[in-house]
Amino acid sequence: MDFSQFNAAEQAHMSRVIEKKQMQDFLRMYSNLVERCFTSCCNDFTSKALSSKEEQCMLNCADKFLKHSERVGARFAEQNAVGPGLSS
Amino acid sequence: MDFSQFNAAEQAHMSRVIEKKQMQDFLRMYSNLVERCFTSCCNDFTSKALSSKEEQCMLNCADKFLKHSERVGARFAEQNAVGPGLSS
Amino acid sequence: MDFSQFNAAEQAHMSRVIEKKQMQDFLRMYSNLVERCFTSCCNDFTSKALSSKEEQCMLNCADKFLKHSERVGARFAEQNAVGPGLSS
Amino acid sequence: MSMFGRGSSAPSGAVNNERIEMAVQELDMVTDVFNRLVSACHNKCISTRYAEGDLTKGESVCIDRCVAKFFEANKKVGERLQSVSANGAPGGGPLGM
Amino acid sequence: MSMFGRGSSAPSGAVNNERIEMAVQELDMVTDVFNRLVSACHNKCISTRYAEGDLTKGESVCIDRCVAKFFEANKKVGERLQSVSANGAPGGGPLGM
Amino acid sequence: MSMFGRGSSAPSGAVNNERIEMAVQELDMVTDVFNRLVSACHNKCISTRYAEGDLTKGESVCIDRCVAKFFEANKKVGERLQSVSANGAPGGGPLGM
Repeated sequence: MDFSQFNAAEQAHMSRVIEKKQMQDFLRMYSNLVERCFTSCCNDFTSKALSSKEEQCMLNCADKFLKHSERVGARFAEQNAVGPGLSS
Repeated sequence: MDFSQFNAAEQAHMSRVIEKKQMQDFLRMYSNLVERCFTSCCNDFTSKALSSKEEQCMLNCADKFLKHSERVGARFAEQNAVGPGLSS
Repeated sequence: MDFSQFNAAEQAHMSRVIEKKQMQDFLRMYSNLVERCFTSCCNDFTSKALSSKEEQCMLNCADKFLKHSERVGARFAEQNAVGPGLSS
Repeated sequence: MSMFGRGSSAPSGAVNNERIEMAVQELDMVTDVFNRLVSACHNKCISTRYAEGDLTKGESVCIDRCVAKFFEANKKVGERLQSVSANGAPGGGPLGM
Repeated sequence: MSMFGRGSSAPSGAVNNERIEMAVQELDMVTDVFNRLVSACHNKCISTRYAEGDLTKGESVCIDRCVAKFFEANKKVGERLQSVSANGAPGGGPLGM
Repeated sequence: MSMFGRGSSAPSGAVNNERIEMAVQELDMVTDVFNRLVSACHNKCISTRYAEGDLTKGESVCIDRCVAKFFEANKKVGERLQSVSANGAPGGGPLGM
């Protein structure tokens, strides 16, 4: 996105909006990650304690999810153009 | 959550925000409940009328969903601390 | 929905809100459509190029999704009353 | 003039924020229900083979019945929730409902 | 007085927008986690036959364990993310995080 | 100065609300698409056994192809929708689109 046509006040405003959105996106990504990994890793409810196998699965799942998101983000940035014909 | 460091104007503001959010959460929970129960209970589209079996399923599903939410809410309140290391 | 009890300033305000919401709804519907059709149509990741079969599937899926939404919208408008006992 | 202000007796010509807020909330509710209806009936009625771009006869009939049934199901649940909430708090939320 | 204004040393009696915004963000986060918890444990514990409207004994016990396990799992992931983000940027987003 | 105000010829130095609103809407759109892309390609490419925390070679290659294919698919659908909406109203919504 290109905000170069914005004046200084508008650019300052957009920086604050983007900063706030990044925090919201991060929190949303985090709770999405926990839900997704919990769904995949935890299937035994005969105990309330996380087994060591479940814990390892959660940690691997979280690590992999972050690396997945980063890789998608890198490819996304390369492609850059989103929804051609809609956004332009 | 602890709003004790807020001044009176801020506390009044937060009360209104929370009140509004509760209504939104309730409406969202309601439509989520209907979608979930409809998906589980209604599978016969040779008729447009709700069969008595489908109706009973919807009512049981709604009752059970509410009791489930209440129980999760009670356990959630006990655990209280959310996303340790993130919110603190 | 009936905004007839609104004064002129309020009606003008609601028109802008509705106009903005329609754009948001359209964008959300669009990305939802792409995700749904991609999930159904694209299952071969031995190549990065869209096969002609996948492309045809995407186009049929998009067309069908729009016609589905329109038909649901027409029936929805007929039924009109939403969540009786909640909205009234 | 806070965005959360709630003047409840605005002079005619001024915007009553509370009324606007409630109307926006109702719009959001209708949109949410509609989106879930579209999704639910798509899952029930539309074949995912996508051999053609038009709705088949069977799909069209299914959609009509699905929407009608969804409305009836929604109505039954609405009535049930009203009788429940008349007797106490409806459901549990994290904000202490 | 913009809705995004951030006066950080408001006099007592005035509303500090930054503080309010952070509190609202925390509320949103708690609500989001709660809704996902309800959904995850419903999927894990509730039979979709719906033969009765009450929770069965087995379902009730499962819910309690599911919530406890979800909290523990959430805690482990939170600790992991903290150690990751201490070493660099957390995850990838479209806005260049 | 309403939060929905739309002064379209603000003096330089002032914030043009309409321009800001459109930029925020575009940000929301990009974020929404990105989140769906992450979800779709995770479902397509990542094994749910979680035997290790690193992406395997196969998963990495799959992600790259998945993103490229998603963009191409998105482009085709975008072109289709443009030709449809050039001929009339696009899709049906509850707000009378």
